[in-house]
Amino acid sequence: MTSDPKLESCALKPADIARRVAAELPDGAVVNLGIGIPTLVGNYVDAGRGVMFMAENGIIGAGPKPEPGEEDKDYINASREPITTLPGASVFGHADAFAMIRGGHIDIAVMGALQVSAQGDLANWTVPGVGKGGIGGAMDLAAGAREVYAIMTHTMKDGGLKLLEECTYPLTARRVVTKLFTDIAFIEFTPDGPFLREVAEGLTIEDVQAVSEPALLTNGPPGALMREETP
Amino acid sequence: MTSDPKLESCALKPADIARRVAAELPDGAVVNLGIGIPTLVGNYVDAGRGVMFMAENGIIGAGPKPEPGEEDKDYINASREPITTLPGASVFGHADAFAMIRGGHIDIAVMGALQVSAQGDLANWTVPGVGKGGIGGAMDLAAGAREVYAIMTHTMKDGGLKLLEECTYPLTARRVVTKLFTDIAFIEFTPDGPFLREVAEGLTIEDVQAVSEPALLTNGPPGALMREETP
Amino acid sequence: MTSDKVYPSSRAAVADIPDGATILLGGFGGAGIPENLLVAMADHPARDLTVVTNHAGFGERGLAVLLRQGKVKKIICSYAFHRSAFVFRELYLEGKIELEQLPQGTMAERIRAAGAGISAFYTPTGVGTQAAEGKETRTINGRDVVLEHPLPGDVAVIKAHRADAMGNLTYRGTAANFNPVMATAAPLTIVEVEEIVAPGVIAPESVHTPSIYVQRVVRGEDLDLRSET
Amino acid sequence: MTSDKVYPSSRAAVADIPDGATILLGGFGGAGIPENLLVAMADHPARDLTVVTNHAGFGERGLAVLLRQGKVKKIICSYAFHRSAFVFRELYLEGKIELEQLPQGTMAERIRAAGAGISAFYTPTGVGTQAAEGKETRTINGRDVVLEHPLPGDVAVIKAHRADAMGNLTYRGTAANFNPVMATAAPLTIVEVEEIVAPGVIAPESVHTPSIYVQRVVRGEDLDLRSET
Repeated sequence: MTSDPKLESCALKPADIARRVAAELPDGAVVNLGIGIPTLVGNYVDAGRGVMFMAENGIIGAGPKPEPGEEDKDYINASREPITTLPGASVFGHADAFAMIRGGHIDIAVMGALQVSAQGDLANWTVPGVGKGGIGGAMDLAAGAREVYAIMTHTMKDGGLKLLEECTYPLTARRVVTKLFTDIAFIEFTPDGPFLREVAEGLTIEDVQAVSEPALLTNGPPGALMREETP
Repeated sequence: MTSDPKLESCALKPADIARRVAAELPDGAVVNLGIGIPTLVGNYVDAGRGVMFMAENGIIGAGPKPEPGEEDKDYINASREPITTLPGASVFGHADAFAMIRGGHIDIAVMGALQVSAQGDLANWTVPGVGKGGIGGAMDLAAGAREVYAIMTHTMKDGGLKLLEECTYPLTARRVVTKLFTDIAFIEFTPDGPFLREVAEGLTIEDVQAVSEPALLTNGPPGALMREETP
Repeated sequence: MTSDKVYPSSRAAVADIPDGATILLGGFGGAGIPENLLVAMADHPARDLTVVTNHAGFGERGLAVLLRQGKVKKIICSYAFHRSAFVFRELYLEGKIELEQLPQGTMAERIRAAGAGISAFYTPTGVGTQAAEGKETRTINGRDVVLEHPLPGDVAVIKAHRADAMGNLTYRGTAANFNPVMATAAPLTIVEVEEIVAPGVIAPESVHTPSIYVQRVVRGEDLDLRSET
Repeated sequence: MTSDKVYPSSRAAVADIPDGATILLGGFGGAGIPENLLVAMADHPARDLTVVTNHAGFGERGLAVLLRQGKVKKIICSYAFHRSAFVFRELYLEGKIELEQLPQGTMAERIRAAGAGISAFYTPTGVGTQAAEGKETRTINGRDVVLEHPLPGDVAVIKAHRADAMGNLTYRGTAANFNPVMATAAPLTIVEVEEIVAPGVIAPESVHTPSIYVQRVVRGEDLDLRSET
């Protein structure tokens, strides 16, 4: 996050962002969690909500991490971490997994972002320069999932902006982000533009606008971003 | 078969044609048998030859007909007849079955023909007029199998020709028939044209040429078409 | 949460199929036909249906009941004029029903494309035949090929052998046929099964159709229903 | 007749892979990697290989051994610069290896197309990104899509859990990944498994990869070989 001391002091920690994303997932949704903060989201979704986690390496119904010593080499998620399965899980190969993704059968892809544009363009697979990153399943997931929830710190460590009029990094997909969760704001992409729904406690609309290139729509004071109840 | 008495008396019966086709199948081949005479071919292939029968409704390793009373409603071939399975059989849906067919994984499709052209065009799904026949898997099999063995009576009942310069019936696929087995001849399609390999016992090259529109290539006297040994 | 996928009856499972719907109907020959669901649909008011299915009916049962009641506006199939499809033939010759015939593999692949988010594909099947008439063709790697588009349904009406309460399916023998691919290609997939088990009974590796493709499951009321051959 | 598919060793199974071959190599993360076959390939003289695989190596094992020996001319993968692919990175930055990166799903579908006889397909994935540069695009049903072509191999080198002696395969958990689709897309598919059983032990409904896609099967010599993570 930025070097601005006010923003820094109010910014949510990764676990809080993951908690906020988890709360946003509709009950019963089929969800793909990307690498990084998105993998934490699963920790905050109660089993009773019927959310199903799908990983592009071929599983629906991935459960929590196995107990130490209980890992099965043949059961991993797309972040290469060992997983368990819940009753009703199914496994399949990559061709079938991406048929599912491309075919619009995944309700929500939760993905880390490097940059997001005013139109919901997503850049998250590489930065300019040689020998960085990889495409992985990001382009397919961004293009194929019904909704893309993007997660990022609102600015770069040096204060550079990441919510931009147009992305400057190589794109992952155009006009796909429906909701953006940062450490200081929750923004929804509407046909009229990015709409500021919630800001971190202690910050104002103006604070968030100051570190966002596109004009943010509002409708009265936004709600407060959730924060861990027992810090 | 034709009304020509000489041809008629020398013509092979369907079982004999099937037997000749069976002899032609390479050991270990993956073979699809079409409706009609082609279904008989399986009766004349020894299990030890390793020929595997595939049906487009989703099975590899179809075995002989079940004993009466042993039929299983869930196991049928593409002719809708009950089948058994051999050890090592596998089943799958239509999308996978035709991926296999279109992808060139079937060595030989044995198909009934209505007309075959000098270039190996195949017409076998309908005749001109309303309300006849159906495409079924014929177009996919004809286009996708590595080789197509066609089976037909050499002429129509009224003496009309069926081995033609160009087919007059709606086509199933262009330039696909590699071998043609009729009741009076075995003809192979070479880059130079149809080559007469064998004729039914009692007939001459000229007899077969007389009921074939394209010029038949030969190289000395052709062999004799097999006939049932114990009639 | 997901056992609300299990419906109490075939009738309840098909109750809201709307007029004009495109139905993806599983089955090949006498195998894998959702006969109880078809019986329920025959009792149901929906009309002007387009039915995508391998063949245009099979004797007097199943699809033929819908056809006799004039509920079907159009059949898209691979094999129309089998002798067992006499109910369809009569309607067709009287001009009372539309027909589109497709190569069986192209039909399967177009349905797969609809489920798999493939916008269109080139195939060698049908080039130079009636099946390619009016369609874009081009030459790829020296082979003439034809452009085919996805074939989605509004409702898939299919048959599986077994389901768990979450909607995971398994098929048996050649009764799978068009059922698994159709399950992927409609926003509403209704499945008739012979047995419903608890989630977890079907091992993850044994699932043929994952639960997310299935919205409704019903145990067929009369498991002895069979089409004549 | 078909048990000649079972090879006595990994070394024997890969012995005739030619220089310049395109290898479809299964595996994702640490799961479903044919490690014994890769060890055997490292001992094998074939050079100038093009390797199609999800990621550009994983630590010092498997693909990395081939890379270190300079046997690989080009990698086609979906994720090149994972921190665990340090052997590849070094070669790449030194200009000693070519790289083509593809979206993971497009890679899977292009391999499927090669196996399924689809001549080309349009997909929305990658439109407006580097992945679509230089490729034909068009608008279908209001959506911009890009034309993608089949990606076949000369040899598929894959891992399954179990095989029967005829070559039917089953996979376990997420160790299937690219293995089943790669099995369909090369004229020579070589499979490392953990167990070989008699034909008929695997029920027809349980087969994940039918025997006709498999030419050689070998039981992995060292089943405790594991890539580090």
